[in-house]
Amino acid sequence: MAGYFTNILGGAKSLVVGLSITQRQFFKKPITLQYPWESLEMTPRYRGHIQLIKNAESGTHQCISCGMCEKSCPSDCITIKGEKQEGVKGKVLVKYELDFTKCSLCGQCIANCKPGAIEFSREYNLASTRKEDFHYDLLKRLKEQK
Amino acid sequence: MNKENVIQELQALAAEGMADQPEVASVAAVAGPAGEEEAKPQTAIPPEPRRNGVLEVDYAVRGVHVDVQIQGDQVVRAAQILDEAGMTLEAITGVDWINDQELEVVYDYSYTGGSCFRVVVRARISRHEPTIPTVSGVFPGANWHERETFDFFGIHFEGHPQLEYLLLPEDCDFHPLLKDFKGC
Amino acid sequence: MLTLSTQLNTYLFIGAMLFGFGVFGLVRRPSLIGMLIAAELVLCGASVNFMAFNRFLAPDPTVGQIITLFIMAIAAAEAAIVMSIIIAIYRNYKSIETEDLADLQG
Amino acid sequence: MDLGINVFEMVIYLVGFIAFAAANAAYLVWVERKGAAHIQRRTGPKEVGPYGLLQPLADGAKLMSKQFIIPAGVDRPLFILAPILTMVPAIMIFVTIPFSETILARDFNIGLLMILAFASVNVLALLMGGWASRNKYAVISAARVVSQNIAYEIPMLIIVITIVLISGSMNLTEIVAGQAGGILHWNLLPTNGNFLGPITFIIFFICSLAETNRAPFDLGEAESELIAGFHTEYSSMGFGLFFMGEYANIVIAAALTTILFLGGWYSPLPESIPYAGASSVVWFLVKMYLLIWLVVLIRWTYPRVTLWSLLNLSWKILIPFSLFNLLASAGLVKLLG
Amino acid sequence: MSSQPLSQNQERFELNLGPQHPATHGVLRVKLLMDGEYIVDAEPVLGYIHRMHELMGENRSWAQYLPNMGRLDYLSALSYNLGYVELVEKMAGIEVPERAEYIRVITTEMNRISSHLLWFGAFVLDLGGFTPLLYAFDDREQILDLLEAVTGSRLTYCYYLFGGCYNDVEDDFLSGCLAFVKRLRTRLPMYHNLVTKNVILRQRLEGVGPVSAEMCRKYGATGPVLRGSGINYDLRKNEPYSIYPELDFDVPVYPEGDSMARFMVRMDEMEQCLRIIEQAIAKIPEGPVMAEKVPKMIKPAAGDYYHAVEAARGTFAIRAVSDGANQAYRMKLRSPTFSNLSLFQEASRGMLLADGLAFMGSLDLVIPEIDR
Amino acid sequence: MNLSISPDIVPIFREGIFFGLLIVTVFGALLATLAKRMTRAILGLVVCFIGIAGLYFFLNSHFVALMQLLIYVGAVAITICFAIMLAQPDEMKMAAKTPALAGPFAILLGGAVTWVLASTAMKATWMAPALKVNEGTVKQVGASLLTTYSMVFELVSIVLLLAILGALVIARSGRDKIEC
Repeated sequence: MAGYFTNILGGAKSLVVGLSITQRQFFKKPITLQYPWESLEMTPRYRGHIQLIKNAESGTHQCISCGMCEKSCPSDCITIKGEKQEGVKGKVLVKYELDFTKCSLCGQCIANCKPGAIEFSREYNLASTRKEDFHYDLLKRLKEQK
Repeated sequence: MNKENVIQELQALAAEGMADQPEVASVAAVAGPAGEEEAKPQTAIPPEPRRNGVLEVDYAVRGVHVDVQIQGDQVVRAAQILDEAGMTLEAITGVDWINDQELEVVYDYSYTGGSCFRVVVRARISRHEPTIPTVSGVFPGANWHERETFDFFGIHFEGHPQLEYLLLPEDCDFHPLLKDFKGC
Repeated sequence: MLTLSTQLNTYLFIGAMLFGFGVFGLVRRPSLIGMLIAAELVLCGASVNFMAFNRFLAPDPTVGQIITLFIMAIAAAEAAIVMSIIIAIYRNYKSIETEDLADLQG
Repeated sequence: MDLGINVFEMVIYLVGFIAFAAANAAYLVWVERKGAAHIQRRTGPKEVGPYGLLQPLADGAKLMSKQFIIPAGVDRPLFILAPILTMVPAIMIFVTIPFSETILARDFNIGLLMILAFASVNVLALLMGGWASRNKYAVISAARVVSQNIAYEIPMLIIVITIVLISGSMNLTEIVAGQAGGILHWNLLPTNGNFLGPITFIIFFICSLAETNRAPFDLGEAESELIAGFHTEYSSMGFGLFFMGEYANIVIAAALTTILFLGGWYSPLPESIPYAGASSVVWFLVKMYLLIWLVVLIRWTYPRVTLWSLLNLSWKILIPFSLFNLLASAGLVKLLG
Repeated sequence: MSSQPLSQNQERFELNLGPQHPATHGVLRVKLLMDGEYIVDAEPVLGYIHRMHELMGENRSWAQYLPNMGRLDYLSALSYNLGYVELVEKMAGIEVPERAEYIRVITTEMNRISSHLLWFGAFVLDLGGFTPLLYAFDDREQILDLLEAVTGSRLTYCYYLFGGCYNDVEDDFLSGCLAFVKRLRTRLPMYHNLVTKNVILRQRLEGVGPVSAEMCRKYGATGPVLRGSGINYDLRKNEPYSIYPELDFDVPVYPEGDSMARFMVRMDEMEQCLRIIEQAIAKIPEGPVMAEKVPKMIKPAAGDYYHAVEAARGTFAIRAVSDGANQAYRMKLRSPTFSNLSLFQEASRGMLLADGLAFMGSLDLVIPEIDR
Repeated sequence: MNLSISPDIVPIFREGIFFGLLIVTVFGALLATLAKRMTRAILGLVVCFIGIAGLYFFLNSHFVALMQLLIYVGAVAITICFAIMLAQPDEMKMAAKTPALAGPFAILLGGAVTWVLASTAMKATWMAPALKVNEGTVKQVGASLLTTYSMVFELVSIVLLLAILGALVIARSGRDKIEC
C-alpha cells in the first residue's frame, strides 16, 4: 500500500520535473538558423563537387591528363580527355567533365591526383529540376572563375 | 567453454566426412600464417579446392581462430556442437567457386560469453544441385541468413520453414551473386 | 394556429409510432443487433408516453421523469448485457443471425 | 426555463460562439506551433505575417481549397457526418459557458449536465468517423478512443458530482459565484473548506486531458502507431473540422476547469484592491489560456502512454481517489452544514 | 497459423505496418497479425531499399568500394569505414601511423554518440514525445559540425583511407571535441530528468520486449541489444582493434533484457564514448596521418579474411574473399541490425501494438543497413 | 423555471422546430428499422434519440432530455456500435436474410400495434389534473428519487451492478489468453 502511494508521488514528481525543463527551455533563445536569410560559413574542408584548382601565377590548372581520377572513381562520373599538342610537354587537357549526379564525394579522385590539380569546391546551394544541370564542364568552369 | 574440446569434436566431425574425399587430408594441419599456404600470386583462384578438415589459422591475419571444412550434410551437427559450446551464429553466406563448379556455404560462429573465439565452418556443395540442410532448427537466427543466401545464390536449405525471397523482390528469377549472373 | 407541441396527442402518437417501429423491427430484423436496436426504440416509445403523461396529466410531474430515468438505466443495462451475449455468441457460432442460433433452443 | 429571450440575440450569440470557437481553434494551432517551436528552441511559423500570425489563415485557406477526398468503400453518410458531429456539440456547449457575469448566452439551471451530455456526443463522432473510414488504423483508433473516454468519464463525473456537492448547484454561474472573494475561496485550494481541493483539481485536469484526447493521452491519433488514427482518411475540411473540434474541446475543458476550480471571472485578489481585484472576463480568459498553455506544455513534454497504463491510471488511481474524494467531501459538507 | 482452430483465426486481422509508416524509420514493412490490440504474429518484410552492396564489392577495386561503407548505416558511417579499412589493411599488411589511429577512434566515437543521440530522439518520438528529438538534434548538430570540419561531409563520411586518414585534424577540432564532451556532460543529466526518469516512459519501457541472453545468442543479436540482456560483450574489449586496448572505458551492461535496459545501455554508452574521446585527445601523438608506403593497387593474398568491429548497433563484420586481384572475389557484409531485427518476430508475440513499436524502436533499426 | 410560454417568442418558429424534431425522430426510427447496413441503423437510432431528447425538451424536462443524450447517445449507442464492430466486421456481406414471411408479418404486427395504441390514445379523453403537486424541477426529481422512490432507485442500481458484472462474465468467458 505504501508502495502504491510512493509510486504515485514519485511519478508525479518526475512529471513536474519534466515540465519545468521544457518550460525553462521555452524561455531560451532559439538555436536554429533561418536558412535562406542567414547561413553558416562552409568549413574549408566541405566537400562539394570537385573542381580544377586555379594556379594564381599561371592562371590555369595543373592537370596532366593522366586519367588517374577517371580510373579511381567508383561510379564513373569523371570523363577526361587529353591531347598531344605542338610545343607542349605531355598531354593537354581538353575535356574534363563531371557527372555530379553519380558522385558520392568519396574523394578518391583527389587522393589519387598526383599533381594535386583538383579539389573539392564549396558549392552547396545546388538545386535543379533537370539532371543535366549537374553535368559540369570543369574546364569551362575554371575559365569562368575569377 | 572449452576451446580444445570444441576443436576436437569438430575434428572428429570433419574426419567422418573424410571418407568421401579422394585422399586423406592432413587433419589439424596447423597452418602458420595461412597466407603462406595459399598465397600463390597471379593465380586468380586456388587451383585445388581445400580438403575437408580443421585448420587452426592465424587470427591476426584471417580474423578467425578455427577454420573447419566439412561435408554439406554435416553442417547441422557442426551447428549443434557449436551451440552446445555456447557459440553464436553470426552470419551465413555463400561463395560461388565457379571454376570448381561448386558453391561454398560459410557459417561464421563467434563466442559472446567471454574471450574471443571465432570459428568458421564451410561446406562445399555442387553448383548444379545446391542443397544443404538448414541450421535454423539449431539457431533460429539462421532463418534470415539462409533466406538471404537463398536470394543471392539460390542455395536451397532443406527443411527451412520459410524459404522465400527476403531481400530480393518475390517475383525475381535470378541469383545475383552467382558469378555467371549477367545483370538484369 | 396549429400548436402541435402543446398537445398530448402528438406525443402519444409519436410514442405509439416508435413502439410500432420497434415491434416491426423486432420481428423483421434477422440479427441480434438489429433486434437490440428495435428494442431500444420500444423502450423509447414507452418513455415518450410516460413523459407526455407526466407533462400533461400527472399531478406530480416528477413521477414520469423518474420512471423515464429508470427506463434509461434498464436500457443501458440491457444494452450492456445484450452486447456481451452477442460477443459470446459470436465467438461460438461465428454469426449473430437468429436463424443460425437454432442450437440455443432448449 | 425562459424561452422568451430575443431570437436575434440568440443568433448573435450563436454566430459569436462559432466565431470564437473557430478563432480559438485557428489561433490555438498557432500557439501550439509557436510554443512547441520555442520549447524545442526553434522559431516556428514566422513567414506569414508578423510572428507568423497570419499562418492560421493561410492554413485554413489551404485546407478549404483542398479536395475533400471520400475514399472508395467508405460509408459515405457516416463519413461526412462524423466531422460535423464533432464540431456541432462543441459549439452547443459554448452556449452554456459563462465568460463573465454578463457574457453568457443562456444561464442554464443544469448547465454542467448539459456540457457533459453534449461532450459525450463527441465520442460517438470519433467512433463513427473511424468506423466509416474502413481503415484498420482508424478502427483501432476508434476503439481506443471509446474505451479511453468511457474509462475517464467515470472519475470525471464523480469529480463533477463532488463539485456540485460543494457548490450546491449545477448552474455554472452559481458555481462561480460560490467562489467569489479572491483566491482563497476557489475550489482549487483547501482554504475553501474542502481540504481535498488540489487533488480534485488534478484528477479533473487529468480527466479533461484524456477526454479531449490530448497528449499524453492521445492514443486515438498516436501518430507513431496509428498514422493519424480516426482521421487517417480525412482530408480538407473533414480533417479541418476534426482539428477544430479538438481545439474547441480543449477550450471547453479549460473553461470548465476555470469555472469549477479557478473562480471563473473573479480576480485572485480580494475585491478591495482597485482594478486588479475587480472581476471581469479578462480574468476568465487569463486563467483559461494559462490552463491551455499547460496543456500545450504537457503535450510537448511527455511521451504517450499505452492503453493499459492509461486504463490502469483511471481504474486503479483516479477512480479510487475520486470516490474517496467524493465521500470525504460529502462528509465535510454534512459536517460543516 | 494453420494449427489454430478456426474460431480463433476469425477474430484476427492483418495490419500492414509500413513500408510508409512513421514508426518504421524508413521503409521497413512489418506484416502484423493482430488480435485486437495484440500482436499475434509480426513478420518483418525486408528489401525495400536493397541495393546489392555485396555485388558492388565484387565489381569495384578495394579502394573504390570505400564510399559504399558510409551508405550502409548512414548514422554511424565511420564505424563501418573503420571496419572496412582495417580489414583491407590487415589483408594487405599496411601499417597505420599512430596519430591516424587516434583520429580514427576519436571520430568514430563522436559518430557513435551522434548515432545514439539520433536514436534517442527518434525512440522517444516513437513513444510520442517529440521534444527530446530536437534537443538531441541540437547536440548532434555540434558533432556534425565538428566532423564536417574534418571530413567534409555531414552524414555519409568517407574519411579513412587505407593506411590512415584523408587529412590531418587541427587543434580546433580537438578543442572543439573537448568542449563538446563538456557540453554533453551537462546535457545528459537533462535528458535523464526529462526522459529517463519520466514515469510514463518507464511504464512504457520497463518489462516491455524482454529478450533473454539465450535468445540473443540463438539469434546472433549483438551490440546494445546483447548488452541490455546482461552479456558483457563489446568487440572493443573482447576483440580489441585499433587503439582501444590503450583506453580505459567501461562496457555498460544491464541484465533486465527489456527495452529500458537497452535504452539505458545506449545512454550510458554515450558517457563512455565521452571518456574515450577525452583520453584519446589527451594521448594523441604528433606525426603523420598516412602510412608511407601504401600501394596504389591493393592486391591482397588470396584467401578469405574476416574482420569485425563494434558499430553503434552491434557487430559489423566483413568476410572478404580475395583471389589476389584488385577487387574482392566475394564481399560479405554482416550487419548487426539484420540479426537484431530477426528476433523481433519471436519476441513481439503477444505484445500490444504500442509495446511492439517501442520494442522495435529499442532495437535501433537502420533499414539501409538491413537491406544493404 | 418559468413554465409559461413567453408571448414574444414567435410561435411559428417554435412550432417549426418542434415539427422538425418530429420528422427527425420518425426519420431516425425508420432508418433504424429499415436500413440494410447496421451502421446506418445505428445512425438512425442516434438521430431518433436526439429527436426524442428534443421532444423531452419541449415537455419541459431538460434534465431528462440531457440524460437522454448522455445515456442513450453517449453510452447505449456507443455500446451497440461496439457490438457491431466486434461481431460484424464484415457487414457489407451481411445481406438482410429476412425470412420470407417476416417482412409482411412485421409490417402487419407493427402497423397493428401502432394503430391500436394511437387510436386508443386519440379516442380516450384525458383529464388534466386539477392541481399540480410540484413543478417537476431537477431538485424535486432528486428529492422524490431519494424519498418516495428510494427503494426502486436502489433496485435499479442493483440491476445495473448485476448487469455490468454479468456482461463482464459473459463477455470474458470465451476469451482465452492470446495463443500464438
